[in-house]
Amino acid sequence: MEEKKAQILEKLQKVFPEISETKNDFPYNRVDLRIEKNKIPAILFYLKDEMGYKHLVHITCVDWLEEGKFEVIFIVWSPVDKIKVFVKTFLDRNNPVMDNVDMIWRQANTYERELREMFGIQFEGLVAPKEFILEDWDDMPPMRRDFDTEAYARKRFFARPGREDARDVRQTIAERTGEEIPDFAKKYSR
Amino acid sequence: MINDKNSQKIVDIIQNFARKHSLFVLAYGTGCGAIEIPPTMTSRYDAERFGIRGAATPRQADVLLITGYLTTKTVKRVIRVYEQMQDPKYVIGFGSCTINGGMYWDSYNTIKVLDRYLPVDIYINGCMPRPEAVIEGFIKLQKKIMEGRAEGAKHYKENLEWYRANQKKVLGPTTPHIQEYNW
Amino acid sequence: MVGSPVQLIAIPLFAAFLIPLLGKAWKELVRITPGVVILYLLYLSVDLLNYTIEHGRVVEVIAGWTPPWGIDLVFSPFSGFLATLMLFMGLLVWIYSYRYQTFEDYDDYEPTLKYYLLLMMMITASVGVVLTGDIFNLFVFIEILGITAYGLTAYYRHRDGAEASFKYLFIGSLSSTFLLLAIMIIYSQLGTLNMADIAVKAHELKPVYKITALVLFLVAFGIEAEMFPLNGWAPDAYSQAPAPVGAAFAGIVVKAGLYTVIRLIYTLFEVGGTYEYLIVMGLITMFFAEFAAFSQTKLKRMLAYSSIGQMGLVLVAFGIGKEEGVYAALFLMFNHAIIKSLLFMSGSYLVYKSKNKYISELNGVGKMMPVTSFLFALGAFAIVGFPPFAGFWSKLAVLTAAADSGMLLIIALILSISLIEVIYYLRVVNRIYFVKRDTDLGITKPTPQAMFSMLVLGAIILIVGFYPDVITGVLHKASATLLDKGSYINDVLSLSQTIN
Amino acid sequence: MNIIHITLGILLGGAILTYFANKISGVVRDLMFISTIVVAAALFFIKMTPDTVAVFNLGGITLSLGMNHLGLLFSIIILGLAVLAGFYSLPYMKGKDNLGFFYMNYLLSIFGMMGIVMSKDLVSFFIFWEIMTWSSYLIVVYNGNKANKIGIKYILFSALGAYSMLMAIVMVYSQLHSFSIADLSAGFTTMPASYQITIALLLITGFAVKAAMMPLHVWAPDAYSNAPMSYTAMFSGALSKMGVYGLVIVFVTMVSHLPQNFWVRETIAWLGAITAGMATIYAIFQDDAKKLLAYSSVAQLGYIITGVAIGTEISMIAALMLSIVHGMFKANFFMVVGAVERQAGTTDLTVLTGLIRKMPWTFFSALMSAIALAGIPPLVGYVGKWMLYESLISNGNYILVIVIFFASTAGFLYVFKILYSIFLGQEEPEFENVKEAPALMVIPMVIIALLLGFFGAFPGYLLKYIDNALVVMGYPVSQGKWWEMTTLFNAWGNKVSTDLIMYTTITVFVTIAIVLFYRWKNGRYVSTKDISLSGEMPKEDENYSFKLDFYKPFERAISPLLRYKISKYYNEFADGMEAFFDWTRRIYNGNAQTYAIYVITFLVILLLIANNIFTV
Amino acid sequence: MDFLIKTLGAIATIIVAFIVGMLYMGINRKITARVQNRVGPPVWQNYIDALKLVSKKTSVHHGVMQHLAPAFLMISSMGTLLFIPILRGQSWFPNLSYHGDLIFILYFMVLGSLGMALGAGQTGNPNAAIGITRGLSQMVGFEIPWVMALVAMMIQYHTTSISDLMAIQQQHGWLMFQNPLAFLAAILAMLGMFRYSPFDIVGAPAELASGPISEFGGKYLGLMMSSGSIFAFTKLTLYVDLFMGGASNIVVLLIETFTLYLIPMLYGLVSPRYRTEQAIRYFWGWPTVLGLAALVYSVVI
Repeated sequence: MEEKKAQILEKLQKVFPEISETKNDFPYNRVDLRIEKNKIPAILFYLKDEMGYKHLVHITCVDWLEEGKFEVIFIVWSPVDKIKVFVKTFLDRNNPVMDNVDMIWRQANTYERELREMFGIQFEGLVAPKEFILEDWDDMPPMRRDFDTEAYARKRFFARPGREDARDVRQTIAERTGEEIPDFAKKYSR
Repeated sequence: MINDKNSQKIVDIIQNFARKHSLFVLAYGTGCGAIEIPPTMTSRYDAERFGIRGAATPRQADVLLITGYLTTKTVKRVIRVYEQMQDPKYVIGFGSCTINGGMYWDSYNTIKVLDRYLPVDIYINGCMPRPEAVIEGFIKLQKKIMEGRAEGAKHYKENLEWYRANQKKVLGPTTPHIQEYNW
Repeated sequence: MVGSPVQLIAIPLFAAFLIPLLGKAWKELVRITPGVVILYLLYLSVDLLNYTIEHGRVVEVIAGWTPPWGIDLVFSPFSGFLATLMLFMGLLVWIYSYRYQTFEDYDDYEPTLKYYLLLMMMITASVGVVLTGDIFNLFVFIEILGITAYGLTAYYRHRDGAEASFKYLFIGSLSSTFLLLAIMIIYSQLGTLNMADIAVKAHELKPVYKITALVLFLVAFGIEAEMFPLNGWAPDAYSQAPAPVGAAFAGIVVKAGLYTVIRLIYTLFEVGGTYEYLIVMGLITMFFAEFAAFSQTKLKRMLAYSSIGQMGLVLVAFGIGKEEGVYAALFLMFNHAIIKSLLFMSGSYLVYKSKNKYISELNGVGKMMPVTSFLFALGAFAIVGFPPFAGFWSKLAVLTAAADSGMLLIIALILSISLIEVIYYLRVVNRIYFVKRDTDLGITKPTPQAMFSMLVLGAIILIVGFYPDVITGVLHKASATLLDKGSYINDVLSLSQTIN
Repeated sequence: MNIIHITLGILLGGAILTYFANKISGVVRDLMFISTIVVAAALFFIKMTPDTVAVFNLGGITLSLGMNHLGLLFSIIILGLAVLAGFYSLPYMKGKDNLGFFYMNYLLSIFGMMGIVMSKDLVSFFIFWEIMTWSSYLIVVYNGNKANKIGIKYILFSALGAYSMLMAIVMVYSQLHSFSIADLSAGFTTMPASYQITIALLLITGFAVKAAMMPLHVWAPDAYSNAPMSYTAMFSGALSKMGVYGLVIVFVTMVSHLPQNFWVRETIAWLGAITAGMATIYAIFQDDAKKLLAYSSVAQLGYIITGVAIGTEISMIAALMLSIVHGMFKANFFMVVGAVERQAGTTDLTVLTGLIRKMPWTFFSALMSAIALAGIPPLVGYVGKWMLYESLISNGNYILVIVIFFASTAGFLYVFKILYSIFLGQEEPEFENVKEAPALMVIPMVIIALLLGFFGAFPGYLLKYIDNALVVMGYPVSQGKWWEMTTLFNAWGNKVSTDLIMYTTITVFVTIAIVLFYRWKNGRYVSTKDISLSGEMPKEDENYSFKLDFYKPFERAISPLLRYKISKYYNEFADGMEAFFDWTRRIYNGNAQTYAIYVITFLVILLLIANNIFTV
Repeated sequence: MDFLIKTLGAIATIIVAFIVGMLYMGINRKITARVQNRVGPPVWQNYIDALKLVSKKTSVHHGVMQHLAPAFLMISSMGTLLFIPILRGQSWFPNLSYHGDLIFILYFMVLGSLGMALGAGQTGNPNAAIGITRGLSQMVGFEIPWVMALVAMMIQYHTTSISDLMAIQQQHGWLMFQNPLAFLAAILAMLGMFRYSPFDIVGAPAELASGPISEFGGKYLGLMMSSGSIFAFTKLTLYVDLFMGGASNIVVLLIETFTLYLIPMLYGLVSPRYRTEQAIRYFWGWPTVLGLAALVYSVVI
């Protein structure tokens, strides 16, 4: 398995010297690699047609707010090798634009719609109705980390009296039991 | 004879008795609470003892059982379903999400107070309420019906504008085609 | 009785040679003279026909030489009927072709002159074939008929016409050769050329000569009568000739050819097996012609093959023999002359209209030429035998004749052939009327005279269809005459009703 | 000069005058057309007595026309439908081209049909038959849609039937030397046995084409659906009955004398039943209203053929009853579809939807026809079917009953499909402006619909005429034995009281309707878009009516039967013939030398074999 | 006077049928519950349901056909009830039983289905239309063995009248023993006729949202329920008349009908659901073979 993963990376690097970072030290059948966003369609085509990675598992995104980047991840899988390849790329957070890949896999269309709606990433040439999950949404894309969901909820929905303190449940629990609140939880709790 | 007041009272009693003992439930499986319905209906708790049985469509149903949180997308459908039901009709809010939002209190797409949007007759709290609690809730509802106090539909009709305004606020300006509710 | 049979031949022959001279005087006379002459002849012929139906056949001896030595003309109800039919068709063809549009050079003198000269000669020869009682005279008329027909086939001086004409000439000269051979055999053995005389003396012939002569005659006349497989010339000639000539072929030339076969079998030789031969060859002709017609893509070729098929049916009817059979055959000949001429006349206008010979190009022509299309459709309905049009009665007559003789298989074959006919005719009618056309061709009207002759034919179809008795009397008389061989010999040789 | 001359003369003259009236103006043409039909029908029904005779002599053949009660029965169908469909076709055909031509052929086909039922001899029968055939053919191709395919198919099969009929006619002539039908029925038994069976089978073939019996039915669906609906009402309602009329005559006068009587009857009855079954199945899967009804017509004619073929008294009553009733409801149904086509512009069942509120009267007549078609009791369609079953059971054709019953039950499927697809389902904005058809179209439909109900309660008014016709055919009087005014009996004396059924139905219906209307206010009409579909609401441009693959589960269940399609074999045969014809065409290769070789070869062969074929 | 008595008798018949049919359905629910190890609703639950549905304050309809669908259903259930004999040899409820025969009843029973189909079609709900197509297809399936069984009996005894068949059974014993094949075929057809599981795909609540009746509520649903219960009783009585010689009094009638009712009910309890084509093939399998055998048997006898 490990050899196979290494072989795959080797082969890919031969064809795509632009691959900037690779990683295959996961204990599972997983290979990671990072490439420029304009090479994404090429490498996906290559993976699908030449190497048998016929199945697009998912397209997902991570919001690196602090670095000002979106990281879009394409997960593809080969039923022959039984290995997943994570193709990652960075987008500029202020101008998140990249190529549409739904001509390679039809189902990419759905994932791209989701990313467009939830993160505001624009896929060039994506043909799909505007609304997907959200209806009549006029605010910032909600899955961005700088979207203040609580403020939005206050603005839009009624709240039943009795929850005005709006305390985090974890805080209440921590007070009751003397449990330590982790740092990451403190950061966004009021 | 039917216009006679005393007769009307007797008729009402008979009708309320029938309504009370024959509750067709439209279990609108909106949230995680839907999983509590099967045990309630099947052999362990057997709600059919009380004349409670499932109905497949709102036209036949008496009780709208809202099992958990309602996203903005779902609430639109729920309102429609409620308005399609035949009078008299009752709403049971099910679980804390319908009461105050529960764990979705800060979600950007979940409504938190159901009774602003629909006339709720009975709330069953808990996250999730056990089947015993559900049956308890139904029995409360039956009591209310027998006493003639389960008039949510009437209330809704009378305060339709208020409800509409609340609904509009959540559903947004472009939300189309909620049927004219005029009966 | 206003005239004599010899006038029927002499006048047109004379007129034919007069036409150029008259044309020198006034060009229009070239066009008018034939019509006047034919009209007069028709009058004579009808008159004679009336007379003969009442009083029996008229035999005229030329130049006082009595049969069997001299040449005689026999005007019987049978031959007279055919002569009248030919003259009538000739008249209509003349009317139709008067300043016919597809003769692009119809104003030029020379082609017009040729056309009328040849047409006149053709009619003369046909009438001669039918009337003559002398077998060598018959040969001469057939030759004239052939030559005029070759000429008319090539009227359009283009490649196809010339080729068709050449084919016709080639096969026709074969026919002449065989005919001459047969006549030689007869003359050498019997020393006579008179048909009645031959009929009397036929039993004196040695079987080998008789059979040889018969076969030569059959092949020679079979070529004229479009019998399969001797009819290769016909489709080309029909389809390449101008429309009026095609109509004339269907109405006149073929009838003359058929007459020769019939005269041979019914009068000249009494040989067993000839009737069966006629039936078998008729059926084969019919089958192959109709099959071929079914697969044609060009309208006029389709009509030509259909015409051959009809001739096959006529042969079958003659082969059935007896009075019913001959009656049916004559009825068929009459109907064929009328209907097929109408189809040629109207069909060629449709073709002319759509600027294309192909059936598939006829879509929606019915909108643009309503009357012509209607007449074509009428002809199509009539020829496939839908009642109440003329064709039905002849078809019924054939079938009842066959049924009387117990020939059920033949009936079945005829009817199954009719199915094919129905398909390919109505396919054309469908295209003309019911298939929509994208392009508009504008309106072209046939000339009034063409329209007139087509309307006359259409009217005859309807009249005969609704009231067939207008024609059946004559046909019965004619068929009775043909079958009465004894009286023919008697009349000719004893000169009972001779005019001199 | 009697009523026969007058009727036929009016129809023929009217046809020609209508054609020329078209040149004057549309109104004159319409008036001419409708007055021809009305005057002819009125004179016929007032003046006609069953013993009238007219004789013509044409071409040496005596053509005699006359009228008897059997003919009278069919004249009722023809002229009755002609009047109704005639009025209907005035607004229906308005604005189409070539109307003079259309109306002329319309009248000519009525002329042909009237001639057929009046014919007393085979030749005039054939003449009128052919007139009917080609005039109907001209209407079938009138629209011009696929004229070459559909029209040729129709005329080919018609000609096949007509020529087999002609064959039989000349065979009769060869034996009896007479064309008269009376002579035929008298002299039939004197013919040789082989002639008897051949003549009977040929005639059955000829009539079965028009009656669209199983292997000969392939023309029917296309032809019925391609003609304008106002004519198809006649076509399916009356013209196809001419085949039935012929079959009745053949079975009564000929088949019953055959030694093979039993087998012929069984075969034809089975063919009829299979026709009914298969045509029903195909009707179920049609997505075009016209096609569906066309297949349905074929199926219904299958029942009638079975009834005629069985030929017992009650089955003959059943067949004649079904003929009349089928004429009524199928004509009505075609008119309904025509009205829908005119108003909504299409007959595609996958497109049409929700017209009930737009065209209530049309729906009413469609509903009545549908109930009659399905043979459900209170309406008259039930009477014929009941009698057919009784006759089959009492005659011992048990399996046949099952087949027919299958066809009849499966008939509900297409009946529901057509009603649902056109009138029910969600309303569509596309059809928002559809209006009820003009009164002239609606009134004939409603008249037929009401008559269906009336005769359902009092079938005796129809059975009376059938009884007279049966007496003509040599059956004993059936009134009192098989039926009374409101009662039907079967062979074992069991009875059904039609009037009581009707009264019960009406009583229950009215009672329940009153119950439903009590507290009318609490019922409320909501639009068909307001449906409970998981809270989802169809948008304006969405239509959730169930349209495609309507009977998919049934199709799956029945798929083994659908594998064989008879037209496939016909097509293969036609292709083979065409290839063969094309091959024969090549004999004429256009080469003079070849032709010369033919001539010489022929001469040589003839010379060689001359001694064998010619005897000196 | 005679007319009045008859009318009263007819009304009484209908009321009895309604009460008994509802009761059977209640028992059905109770037994189902017991089989599923539940307590189940009281047996009178159905009366309460019907009362509640009728006393609903509103009920919407999508057009005239939906409005009239219950009326059509009632015609076929009540009408059929009136045309079959209820009790044998009794002058109590003769109704119209001498005025119709088996073939008539076969067809009359379908009118309700057609009316129901049209009503459901009018609603515009695709589920309703899908349910209807399934129901009609299934009907084509079970009618075949059913008709075969009936025809077998008709030809065995040369009558199509139910009263005659009952009288014959008095002499010869019950038909279910005289022609057991026909009885079996008819019983298997009955499974489809009652539309209990496994043949309940027509109104499958989870797939089709109760199918044809998905848009019917309030008084419409109430009337349809009543009609259904009357129809159930009608069908059971018909079977009793045909195969069990009818009943001489009401108690016997109840026992016999209930015994028959147990068959589809218990069969349904233990069966999963068939798809439509499976159901059709089921009916065209063994039931049809049995029907054919019954035909052969009755011809041979």
